[in-house]
Amino acid sequence: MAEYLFLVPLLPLIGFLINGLLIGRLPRSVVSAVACGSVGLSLIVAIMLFFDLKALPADARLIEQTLFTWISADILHVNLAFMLDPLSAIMILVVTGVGFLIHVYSVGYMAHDKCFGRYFAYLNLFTFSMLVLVLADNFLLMFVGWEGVGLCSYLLIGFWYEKQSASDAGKKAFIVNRIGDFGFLIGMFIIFWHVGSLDFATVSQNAPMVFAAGGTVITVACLCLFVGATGKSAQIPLYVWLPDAMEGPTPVSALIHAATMVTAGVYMIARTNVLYMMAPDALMVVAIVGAATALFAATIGLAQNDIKRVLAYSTVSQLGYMFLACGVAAFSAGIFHLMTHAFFKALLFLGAGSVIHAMSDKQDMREMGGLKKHLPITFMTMLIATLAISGIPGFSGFFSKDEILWKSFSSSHGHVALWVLGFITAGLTAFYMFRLIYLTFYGEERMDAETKKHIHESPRTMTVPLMILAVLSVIGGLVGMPHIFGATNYFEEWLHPVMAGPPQEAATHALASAGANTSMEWILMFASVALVLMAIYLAWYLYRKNTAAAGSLADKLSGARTTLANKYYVDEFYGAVVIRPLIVFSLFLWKIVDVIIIDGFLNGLASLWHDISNALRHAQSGRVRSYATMFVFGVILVVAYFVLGSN
Amino acid sequence: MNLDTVIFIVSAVVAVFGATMMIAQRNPVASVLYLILSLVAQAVCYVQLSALFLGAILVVVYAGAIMVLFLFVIMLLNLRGSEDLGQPPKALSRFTKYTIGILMTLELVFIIKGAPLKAMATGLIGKAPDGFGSVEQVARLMFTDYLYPFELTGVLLLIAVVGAVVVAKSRKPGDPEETQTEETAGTNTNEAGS
Amino acid sequence: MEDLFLTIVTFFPLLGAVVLLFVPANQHSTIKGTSLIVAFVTMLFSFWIYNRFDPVASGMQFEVNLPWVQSLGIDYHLGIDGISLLLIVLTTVLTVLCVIAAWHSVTEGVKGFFISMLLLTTGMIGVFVSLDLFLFYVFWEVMLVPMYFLIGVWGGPRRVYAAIKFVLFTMFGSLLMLVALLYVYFEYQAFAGEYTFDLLKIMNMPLAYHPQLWLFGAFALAFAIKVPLFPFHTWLPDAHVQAPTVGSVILAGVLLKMGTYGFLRICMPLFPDATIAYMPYICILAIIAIIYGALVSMVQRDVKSLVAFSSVSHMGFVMLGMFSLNLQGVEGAVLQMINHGISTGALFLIVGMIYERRHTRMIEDFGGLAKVMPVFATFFMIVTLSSIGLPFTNGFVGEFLILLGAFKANTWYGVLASSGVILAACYMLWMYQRVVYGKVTNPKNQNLKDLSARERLVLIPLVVLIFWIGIYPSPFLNRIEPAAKQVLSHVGKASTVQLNESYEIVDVPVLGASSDDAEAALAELEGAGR
Amino acid sequence: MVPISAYLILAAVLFGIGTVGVLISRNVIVMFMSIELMLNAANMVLIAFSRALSIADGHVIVFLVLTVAAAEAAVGLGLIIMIYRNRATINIDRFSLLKW
Repeated sequence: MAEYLFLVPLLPLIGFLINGLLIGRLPRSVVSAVACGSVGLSLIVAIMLFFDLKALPADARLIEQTLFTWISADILHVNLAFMLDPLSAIMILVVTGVGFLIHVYSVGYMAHDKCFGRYFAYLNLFTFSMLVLVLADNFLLMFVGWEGVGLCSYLLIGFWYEKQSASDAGKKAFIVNRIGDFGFLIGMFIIFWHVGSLDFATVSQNAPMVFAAGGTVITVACLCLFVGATGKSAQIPLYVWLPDAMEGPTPVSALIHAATMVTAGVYMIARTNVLYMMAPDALMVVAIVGAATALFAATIGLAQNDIKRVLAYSTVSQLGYMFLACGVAAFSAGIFHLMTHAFFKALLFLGAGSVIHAMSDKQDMREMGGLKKHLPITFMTMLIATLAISGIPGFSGFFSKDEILWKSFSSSHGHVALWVLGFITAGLTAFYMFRLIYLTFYGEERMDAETKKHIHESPRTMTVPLMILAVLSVIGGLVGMPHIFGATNYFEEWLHPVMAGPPQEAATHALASAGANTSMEWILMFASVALVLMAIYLAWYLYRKNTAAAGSLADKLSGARTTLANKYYVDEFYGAVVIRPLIVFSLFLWKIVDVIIIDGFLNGLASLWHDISNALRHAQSGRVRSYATMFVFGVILVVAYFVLGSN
Repeated sequence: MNLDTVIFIVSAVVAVFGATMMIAQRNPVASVLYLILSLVAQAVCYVQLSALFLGAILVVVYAGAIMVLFLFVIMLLNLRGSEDLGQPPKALSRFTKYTIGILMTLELVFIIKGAPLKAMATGLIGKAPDGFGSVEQVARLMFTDYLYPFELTGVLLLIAVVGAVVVAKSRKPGDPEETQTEETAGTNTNEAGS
Repeated sequence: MEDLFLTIVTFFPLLGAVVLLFVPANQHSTIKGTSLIVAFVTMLFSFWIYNRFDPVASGMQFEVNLPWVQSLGIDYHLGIDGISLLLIVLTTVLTVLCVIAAWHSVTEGVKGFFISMLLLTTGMIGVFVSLDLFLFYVFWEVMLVPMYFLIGVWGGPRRVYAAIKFVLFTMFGSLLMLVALLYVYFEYQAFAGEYTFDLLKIMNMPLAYHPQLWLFGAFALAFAIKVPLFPFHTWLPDAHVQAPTVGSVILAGVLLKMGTYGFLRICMPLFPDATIAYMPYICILAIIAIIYGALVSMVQRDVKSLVAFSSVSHMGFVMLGMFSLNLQGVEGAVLQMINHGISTGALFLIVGMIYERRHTRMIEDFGGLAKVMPVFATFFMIVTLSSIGLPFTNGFVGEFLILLGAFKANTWYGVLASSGVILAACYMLWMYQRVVYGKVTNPKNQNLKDLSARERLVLIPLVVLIFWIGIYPSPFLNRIEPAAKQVLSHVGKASTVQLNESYEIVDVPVLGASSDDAEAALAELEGAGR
Repeated sequence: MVPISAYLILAAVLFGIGTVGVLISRNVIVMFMSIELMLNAANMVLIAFSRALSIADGHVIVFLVLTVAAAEAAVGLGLIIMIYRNRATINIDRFSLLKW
């Protein structure tokens, strides 16, 4: 089975080629069959490979396949090679699994769109790129996937290109991602010129010999890579593109901007955990940025009215959690949250898509309400996802989020302050998610009559994926139960071979204080559950029970509310500080430096000669007498020369 | 001061006077007459230098024929010194031109003064050999040593004749001026030929 | 037989041009057909050469060395290595595409146009195959003439200004080059006792440090103008904007490469110490070019001048790669030359295609073309992505290698130059968005025809190359590597001998580039070799 | 006895006057005559030297010069006539077609 590894990314690529080259010539049924089929087949191959991998002994779980040499120049030698290890196995399952469901969902969602073929071509291309990203066995190939998903994100956000805001958002996403990629590139350069290779295996193996642990070089390298991650995974300060990315079709938001692409940064950090473990300062930055982003985005999420934007900020916030986990060296917890998040956030987006579908493409929650009875399946599945994301015990989100919170508290890289940030965020998350639920599904129906007429539950192709994802959102967490429940954390165990884990000294420390910590872990768990429940109550009180109170509260906090609704004016800040000056500077370069100074200098030189010649040409008056005068004068000079010279 | 010197001084003064008046005149006819005066004075100097033949030629051909040709042309064109000659030149440019002319003369004089003329004939003109400058002597040289240049001069004259005819010929055959011009050209050649 | 290969491929277009002379000027289709056949056959010849080229061997191949003007030591010396090979193939391929692209766009002076094209091809190939400095110079100048006519006769409204500017700039540079060339010529006579312009012989002549600086400067100025490096670039936007589409394609695709090729072929092997001494300055200029070109592109209103300024930026990358003086950088630079020829050539073709339809190139006149011309939009997208260096397109491989090399040469070079990657995305995507996305606001755009079969035929080979080089660049890199090694070994080898001597020469008046700088660069170079 | 330098100086003065005549005259015919005067000044020098050296070759040359002068006068006057016919002026400043 191992030799078929290349099929996993190849199948979606074939789907893309078929749909892309024959765009507009295939009937919709064929298009959707090709698109879903290719991803479905890829999923099947991925599952088979997963079991192959599982059959191997824990230490030898690695399947590699080299296709050909891609770039080679002197000592640089980059292969087009894929690598399947426990980490990438999880990723391909998530990508193909969630991807497949979203493809299926899209068949229903996009049924009425004119550019059906183009949509699925892009979606397949995205799946391909994402699979390349996670299966790459070296940095450069990962970068290929990295930029590839960025491209698809660009194309899909700007899918409805006739809408100015959509194409703007696509461009913004791509450029912000490029800024991150810039960091990734630099990080790659540093690593290459020190290690002499870009292969993950070689780098992991040689890094301890080459880099001084905690040294400047490795810290800078890791920080550069992290800049890449902040771009792709929408962390402070490069998160600004993700909320705008909601201009794309909703399944795209679910697939790219919730479940898969945005988690690439987390994956990358987990993949290079060996390096990060050698750079504690970099890890600290990761943790702080992650925690800060989690809180920051969650506060913005409180005041958004667009259903997708709430989810977008929620995604940013949850990604912050994952980075927090990575930052405290709990990489497997980060990946675990990545997986559960993929399930429930994809579900939330698809649910939101279903709502938007029903609402004739309206996204403002203030115009919704009371949809519960109209969209029962959507409501149920979304409620499950909401419970999961809020961290209600038993649901998948609870296990992963709790693990992160606990690790941020207990890990040798952790800190109480980080835990506090994560803890508050958990409360905020529950609040804004239930606000969403209450505003959308409960209360009076605030939509206009025309919209109301068209409200209908989505077709089967859309609801079935919702239900499957709902199931996964519930049970997905069971593979990674905390130790205190007495269960085995299969997930952590599975990932153990590829994770560097905390340094030896810290691990023993953790073991020694295990007894003391168990009670602490229980306490923290209860605390967060209690906070979540309180937040849910508050949401219920403000948006269900006593909506007037919400209004008066909003009035009291109008300043804060405006700030939040305007996302802390970060976009405006970037616009004023980066973009405007850059454009003005460019104009200056063009109009002043290029046209006036450089070209002006050259043209000035030319016209100087022109003027000189112009002055001189008057000597050529055409008058015989002046010619004769000059001639005689010349004769005088020549004669004088000889006369005086002879003396 | 012997007679030679007196004759030389007189003829030199007349030659210079004639030349000066020639360029100072506005009326071209007067200019021509002054030039003839100057040429005749020069011919006297030639004779003084025992160039009898050339002195004669100068008077006959130059003062006689060529200058008459000039006069013909002036009359043909009906110039009376009242033609539009444009703006008189500015004082500065006039001054420059005089300066240049004077400079040129001074330079030549300077050369003459500095030249080792005393080495030959002690700077004075002694007695000329017998028959020097006679028609016979000049003719003998011309038809022996200088035969080819002489013949070439003949060719040159022929070319000049043809050239003058072509140049002065009117392009428009029906032009009434044409015949007149051709006549002039014809006169030219005749005169030059003689 | 092998000896004849290069001569054939060089002079076949010239032969075609001569044949065209005898075709009556009003038989347009005969003229076009003949030139297409000639261009196509030339391309086949170049493929044949590519096929017969030994990728492993280092040194020159298909060498021909015949005396030309024996008394002056001028030889008809041709030969190619991997670098010239790829550039020749690029030239012939672009020529074929240009002939097809010009099929309908040229309506007046058809005969002169195609004769110019073919002459230009001979000039360009000649530059790439010459191993004799004099021959090189001759081809270098020959090429100017047809280009002058292409811009000046078939160009836009300000074509005469642009053409004269182009010629004056280039002539100014080549004049200095000629002087330096003669200096080298006489210097070699003093060294070896024979007069020769043979590059391979002169390469082995040691030159003192100080004259090297001057000579390098003179050659470098000629080449830098052609590239064009930052302060000498102002002819380029004018020339591009005014040139006909085909002229722009050839100009950007091949002519600019002559400059960088000259650096590699002449400056670096001949003046190794000067190369090391100048390296920081040229790298800094290259970085300025990268960022400057990108920033200025961003605010252009004319698509063509945007692409022209982006050329400045891209060629900055090439210069940076070459002067990072390590294998990655040089290989990347050579590959990037090819890439730039393909992507920018394709961009100019695309701009030409909409220009033919709308007779405007102003960005604001467009918008929403994706709706009316989906195929066009797709090609445009692919080429745009290649231009901004997306992985699996050709641009990425070159840029990555260059940046990797530059980073090795100096960390800050790498970092600053990498920012050009961000800016490239900004200006290209912004332009793409304004031209292709959005609603069709201008009614004139409502009924535009999508690309015809002929136009697709022009673009498809380029798109294929874009992906080929992007995904499987090994055939190209393998051919570049021995040649790049050769160039670098010249710089490296000579400098170990020469630099130690040059310590004695303490005053370096030209630049104040102390030998310390050179030493540091040398140390880095050795590091790279290790 | 008149020293030879006296003749030479006379010739120089005549030549200078001729030069000034060419430079300041606006009338083509006068200009032409000035040139003739300069020619004759040169002839005077030839004759003076001939006499001083007692070699008659100078005379022959002067004779040739006179012939050339005649030819020149013929062609020159022909030109003047043509110019006058075309432009109706003999002002030399009007004939500035060769400028720039």
